[in-house]
Amino acid sequence: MENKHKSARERFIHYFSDESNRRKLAPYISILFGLLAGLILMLLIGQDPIKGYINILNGSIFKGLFEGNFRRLGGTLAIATVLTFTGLSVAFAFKTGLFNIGVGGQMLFGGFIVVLLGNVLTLPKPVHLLVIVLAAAIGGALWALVPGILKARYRISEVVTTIMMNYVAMWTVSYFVRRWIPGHYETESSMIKESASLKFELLTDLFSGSAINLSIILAGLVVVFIWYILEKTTFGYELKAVGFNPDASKYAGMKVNRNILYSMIISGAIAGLAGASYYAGYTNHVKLGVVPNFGFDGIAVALLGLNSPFGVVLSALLFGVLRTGGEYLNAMTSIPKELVDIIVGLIIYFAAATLLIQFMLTKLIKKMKKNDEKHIEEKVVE
Amino acid sequence: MLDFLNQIFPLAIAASIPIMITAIGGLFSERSGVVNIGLEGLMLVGAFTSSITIHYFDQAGNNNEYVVWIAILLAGIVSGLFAILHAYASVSLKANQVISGTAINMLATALTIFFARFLTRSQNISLLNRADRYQKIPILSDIPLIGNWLFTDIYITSFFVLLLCGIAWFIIFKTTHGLRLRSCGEYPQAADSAGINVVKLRYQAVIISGILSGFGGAIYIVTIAGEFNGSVNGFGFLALGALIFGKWKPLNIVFATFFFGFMSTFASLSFVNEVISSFRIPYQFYNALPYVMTLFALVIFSRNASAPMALGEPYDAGKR
Amino acid sequence: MDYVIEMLNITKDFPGIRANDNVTLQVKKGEIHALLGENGAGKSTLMSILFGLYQPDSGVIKIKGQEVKITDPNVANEYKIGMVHQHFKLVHNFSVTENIILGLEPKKTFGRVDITYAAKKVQDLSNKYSLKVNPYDLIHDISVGMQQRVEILKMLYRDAEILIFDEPTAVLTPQEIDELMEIMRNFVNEGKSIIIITHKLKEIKKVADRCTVLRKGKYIDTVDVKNTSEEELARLMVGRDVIFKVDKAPFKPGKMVLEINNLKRTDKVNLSKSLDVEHLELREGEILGLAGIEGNGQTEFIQVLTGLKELESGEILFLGQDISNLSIREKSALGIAHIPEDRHKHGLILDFTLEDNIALQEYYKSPFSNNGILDRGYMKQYAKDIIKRFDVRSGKGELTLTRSMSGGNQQKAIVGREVARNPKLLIAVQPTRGLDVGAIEFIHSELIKARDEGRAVLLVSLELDELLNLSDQIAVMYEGKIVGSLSSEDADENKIGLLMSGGNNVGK
Amino acid sequence: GPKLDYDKGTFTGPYCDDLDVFADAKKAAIGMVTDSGTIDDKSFNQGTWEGIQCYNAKHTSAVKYLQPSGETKEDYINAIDNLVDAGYKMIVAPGFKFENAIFEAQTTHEDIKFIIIDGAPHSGNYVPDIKSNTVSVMFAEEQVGFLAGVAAALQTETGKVAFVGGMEIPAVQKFGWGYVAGVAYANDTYDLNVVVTDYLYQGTFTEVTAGQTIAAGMYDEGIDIIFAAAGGVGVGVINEAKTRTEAGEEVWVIGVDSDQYDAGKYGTAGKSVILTSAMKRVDLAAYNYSGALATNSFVGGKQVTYDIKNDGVGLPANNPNLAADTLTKVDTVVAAMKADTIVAPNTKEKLTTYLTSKGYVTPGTITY
Ligand SMILES: Nc1ncnc2c1ncn2[C@@H]1O[C@H](COP(=O)(O)OP(=O)(O)OP(=O)(O)O)[C@@H](O)[C@H]1O
Ligand SMILES: Nc1ncnc2c1ncn2[C@@H]1O[C@H](COP(=O)(O)OP(=O)(O)OP(=O)(O)O)[C@@H](O)[C@H]1O
Ligand SMILES: [Mg+2]
Ligand SMILES: [Mg+2]
Repeated sequence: MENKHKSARERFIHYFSDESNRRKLAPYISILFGLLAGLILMLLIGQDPIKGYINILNGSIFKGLFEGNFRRLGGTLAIATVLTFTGLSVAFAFKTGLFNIGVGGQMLFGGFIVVLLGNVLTLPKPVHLLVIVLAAAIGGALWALVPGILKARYRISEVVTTIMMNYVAMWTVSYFVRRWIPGHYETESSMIKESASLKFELLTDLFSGSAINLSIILAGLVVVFIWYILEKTTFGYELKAVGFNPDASKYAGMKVNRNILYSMIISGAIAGLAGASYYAGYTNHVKLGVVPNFGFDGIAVALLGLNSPFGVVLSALLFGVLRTGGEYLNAMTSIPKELVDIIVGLIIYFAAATLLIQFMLTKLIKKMKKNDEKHIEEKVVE
Repeated sequence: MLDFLNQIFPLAIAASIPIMITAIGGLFSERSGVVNIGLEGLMLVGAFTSSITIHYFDQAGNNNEYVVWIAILLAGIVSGLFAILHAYASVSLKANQVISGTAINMLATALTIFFARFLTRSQNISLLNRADRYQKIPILSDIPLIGNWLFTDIYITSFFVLLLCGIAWFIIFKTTHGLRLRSCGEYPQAADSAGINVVKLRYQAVIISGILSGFGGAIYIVTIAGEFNGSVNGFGFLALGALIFGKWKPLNIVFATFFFGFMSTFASLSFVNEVISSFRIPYQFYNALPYVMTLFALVIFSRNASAPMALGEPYDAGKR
Repeated sequence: MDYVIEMLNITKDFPGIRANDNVTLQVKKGEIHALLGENGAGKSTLMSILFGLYQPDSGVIKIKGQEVKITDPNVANEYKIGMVHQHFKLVHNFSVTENIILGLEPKKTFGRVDITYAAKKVQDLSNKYSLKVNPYDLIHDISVGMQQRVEILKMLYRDAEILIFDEPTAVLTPQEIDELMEIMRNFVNEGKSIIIITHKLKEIKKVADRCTVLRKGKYIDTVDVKNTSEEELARLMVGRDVIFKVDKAPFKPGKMVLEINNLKRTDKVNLSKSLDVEHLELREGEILGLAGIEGNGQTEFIQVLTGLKELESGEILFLGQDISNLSIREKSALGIAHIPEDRHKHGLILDFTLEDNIALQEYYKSPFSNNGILDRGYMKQYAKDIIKRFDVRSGKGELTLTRSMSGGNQQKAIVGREVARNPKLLIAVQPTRGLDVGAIEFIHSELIKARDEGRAVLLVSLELDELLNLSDQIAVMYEGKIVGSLSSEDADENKIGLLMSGGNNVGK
Repeated sequence: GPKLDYDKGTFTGPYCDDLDVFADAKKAAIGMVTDSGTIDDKSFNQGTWEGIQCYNAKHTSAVKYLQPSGETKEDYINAIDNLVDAGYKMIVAPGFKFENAIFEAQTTHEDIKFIIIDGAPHSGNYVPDIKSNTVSVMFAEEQVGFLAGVAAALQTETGKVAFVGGMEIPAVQKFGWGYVAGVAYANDTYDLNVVVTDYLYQGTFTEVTAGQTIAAGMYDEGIDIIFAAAGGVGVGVINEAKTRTEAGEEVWVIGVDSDQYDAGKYGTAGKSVILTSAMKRVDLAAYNYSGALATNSFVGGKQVTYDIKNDGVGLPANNPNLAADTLTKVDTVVAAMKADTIVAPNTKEKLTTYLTSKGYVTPGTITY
């Protein structure tokens, strides 16, 4: 009720007097700082930063949009979809106290299963899709099971084991692809069948033939689902409790090891879905000898998204925009591609420095409050 | 069999040295309580710095032995400076150390390529000057077995690194400085109340981790790669793995990295070894072998490894 | 004026709270000066300022009349100020010696620590004040009491003249407390000055010369202890009268709730932690106190009872049913509640909100959740009820992060959570450790209430006063065995103390 | 402010000077998309770019390359779209990985010219479908591999040589097959007994350490010449060779794609461990088609093969490390190839046939 009569300034002070609100703001400020740093860099190398940022936006969203060509937006969304999955995978593990560096490997293995089943099964499209999506989740989960067991049973840090599993995934997939589903060239698998492709004509047409595919809907569902699990279910409650304090969780009768395992499996399953999104929606076959970079990008996405499911979506979108827009920028100007990478790196760095940012806000609020007090005092004196 | 081992050992040592010194660098940082997943980036900065340094010497036609050492030294300095970024975020700003480390990796990749392009117009810098490798070392090489394994085909830089590892062990476990360092990683509140400047020590430790990672990156360049190409092939992450695998103890880390080097050398040589290659085992198997073996070794040796207690926790001096 | 320490008009703000508000503290040379106040009154803050951990926002510190700036603990050291913190500042995997010399290590060549020399010095100091520590023991292998002595040695090693003790007795057994008092007197006799923070008025009466009282960050008064009664001190501290004696209804035991027969468990590492409990029983409407010096198997006993550790043989009958093989969760579901010893480590998820913590034992059950889906609305309302009923104070009610709450309020939340479950058996381990009298009073009354409602309460405590005040029956544990059992009428401090130290068996 | 001339390079490649200037060529806007590697891969990304740069140096134009954010068709198409939007009129795409992307792009951008190297556009069925705005440029890697094999066989002191491939992509395979055939030819013709002791694919183009180790293993076995068509793995091979050479051993590497002599240099005397290089003149192709675009003489809809006849492949003009005798013999082979009297095998099957014809009993321990 009272709020109605408050000025914007008062509401600002009121809102940011609360520490948790200040914390929520931090990522936006770090993005701002990162972009600012990018601006300075562009100036330094003698380029027009305004044009630079307009190009980034054009290249990732707007170019053609008003003529009804949604291709660029579609492409950005497609990238953001994969990043949402990998970011969510990392974030989920973080929420439950685990640091999953192995998302790339899990994604690759999930994707391999997708491509395998997309090749060998003959099913009506809806069924085929259902099968491969489930299989992707299972594949990713299987790959995360090893670090999960090692962590739960032997307390071996998942940081090492997931790194190792990335490499193992690369070679395992390489072996089985060449055995079972070799492609025309030795370095890739054969293409999946149409019925297993997540590309959906209506969607593809709507976005003028871009890579956007059904997995964007899946991503939306999974994000909500994970949010729901974490916030609304006893299962999520347990996972978080174990993540924060395994000892107390044990005292409260929770099965700590089992929860670590579940957590790793779910994180892996989400990574597997990233595999489905990428390999059945984007590439339609597997390339050998590489672990997808999306895993490492996922770490950054998760961290910038404060490990919250919806935060991950936002930061995945930002990353999508910067990545696709960055290339356009590179094409349109002589601003090098590395500049965008530097900006992204800086954003993450500033995100780490949230405390500084919060500290500055705190000071600002204090100052504003003090000013207000003085103001009031003066009035009283009058 | 013995021949095969004789062949593997020197190569395995060479392959493990860059990882080893980087892991030892990570050890300093983590023993002081600061997680450092930015090792890969710090190595990369070292790799770049050494390459660009040598590049200029090459261009000047300078082929002296000290060129390599100057490059290594500069790599250490620049990586050490770069590590201040991580120290500032994780010590002064009390940031999430994982985020900061991730940022270090991203920034290192982008910046080194940026500067390589800017300075040499190519992100690929090939070098003429490289580290010397000694086929034989007087007397030492003649020791049976050990002579073949440790003192044959050895890079001078390997001695340097092994010496540094020894010094690291000495500092961490024998000196007052080490005692203080460890106390910061275990329980910084205790260190603080004993009048130890936790912030300063952690800064030092992170910077040392930068310096040693820089050495690692440089040594990777001057022994293994011979050119810079915008990556250190995941060696920094392997170093992080070795650090954990080695339970945060210098000697164990040396063995952990050597184990890994041994396995990957074994794998690579298996391609070539007449007997082994006659089994016609798919090459993917050999390529995966080092990683799989490391997983097994972890199960056997590293159960319940306990990290420094305060690892990853920003220290809040007065909880201000 | 022969004050060694003067802290004049000290003010210190923390975000959102003024921890010290114009506080003045003057300590004379050679006196034991007590600092008294409720939880959160600002005692630790004031001492942290004196020790250089915090900087005051305003105010002056004088040492022997000289104004000084104590910018960090090193400076405090130079002025020969030493402090034993409330939470020990010891590195758990370092040796006693390493902990003591940390920061002031004797050196050999190449910067090596001269550990042999240091250990000898530690040994000498220990002998001099008969502290009986072994310089080479690792901290995590020694008892809390010993750890405290290491802290004391740390000060002595630094030649401290002004010794600050922040709640030193909260973690000690009665014997250890007596020994500590003795040690303190030795120090004073040597001319050292002592500031001691404690909530226990009896102790103040026993050792202190003068006492400064703080309330809600403000200075209240400094009194001569000799001329001030305990009631008077309590009133100064709380600002109202405090009732010390707890009112209990007469003992009316009901059905047998817990019966333990021939419980055995061997601890290979530390034999005194092995268990061999022949018989123990507890009925409805009864408080059974379990006394014993720390480290005599009480912790293990409770862990076996609650399912955290397995037993080797024997039976645990709960309402006639053998529960020895049930899981923690199953036992809890049967109606066993547990207030654990270490509230931070075992009692709470500090990064959860109060709402989530209050549901920690029952979140999986209706009405907290249905079919695995949390009923947030119910949880919130339930948390609000508990907060109100148990007077849990915090910044943002049920949405407060537990980490940001004071120790006393954290404990109230745990007690509230466990008591409100209406358990048939309530196991309370050191439920009032480190709390102020107000909070203690409250928790005691809750335990009594539970008993009077017909619940069985197993109270484990190191504090004899607490046991004697609350229990209907007191069992004493020594080296894993129940060495005696006394009814409250028979029990007194002497008898129990004797049993605790392994003296002859009485009662039974 | 001051402009940082960041990626407009002076890298016009070693052969730029030799290339003819196009008469009445106009300014052209030429874009390039790299595949998995970087622009500075000392291999065919770099070669292609050098060709384009060379054109730019002689006929001041607008040139630009993009390194796509990923390696999928979509990523490639995005990069192509970006270049088209930025006004580039011809897109050069080196690598078979572009086949699908170029297939789509040649239809969506009819007014843009496309050059795909090492592959041909197809709809996913691997049947080339080259539109009139596209040219597919193939190289006869087997021919220059063959020459390398002959040179290796003639130069080896130990009678043992080896081949190290990165990943099994078509171009690398053809280099390898030709190499083995070349050794067989030399054995047969000059009555030698040289063995390709090791023939393997490491499996990546990135594992420098593995490259070094493998090379060490090979040299230890007595192999003295390694033909490395392996990207970063090859870097490791070269590095091991340098180290050994500096320590007094005599071992060699045969470079690939471009003249790798410089990459093999050690010390300051200008010596190199690169015996010779199996060159594939992507720069020439890129240069020529840039010119074609600018002189309006572009004729698309076809596949063009760069081979020994049109100097599209070959050993470098300068070969300081090859003996005069070897050079003469290699020249004979070149002539014979031009006259079609020697046909280097470009498939596995043809290699087997070829070996059999040279009196080899079916390949023993080595699988090609
Ligand atoms: N670092 C801090 N940041 C914010 N508030 C703090 C901090 N330290 C203490 N406080 C607050 O200052 C007040 C005084 O705390 P202090 O520790 O001095 O109390 P205390 O008298 O020692 O209490 P206890 O009896 O529980 O030990 C409390 O309200 C506490 O919550
Ligand atoms: N960052 C903080 N913000 C707010 N209050 C804090 C903070 N840190 C500590 N406090 C409060 O300061 C007071 C003193 O902390 P201290 O370390 O003395 O623990 P304590 O609460 O007295 O613990 P215990 O009850 O276990 O003895 C406590 O009330 C604690 O909750
Ligand atoms: Mg206190
Ligand atoms: Mg307290």
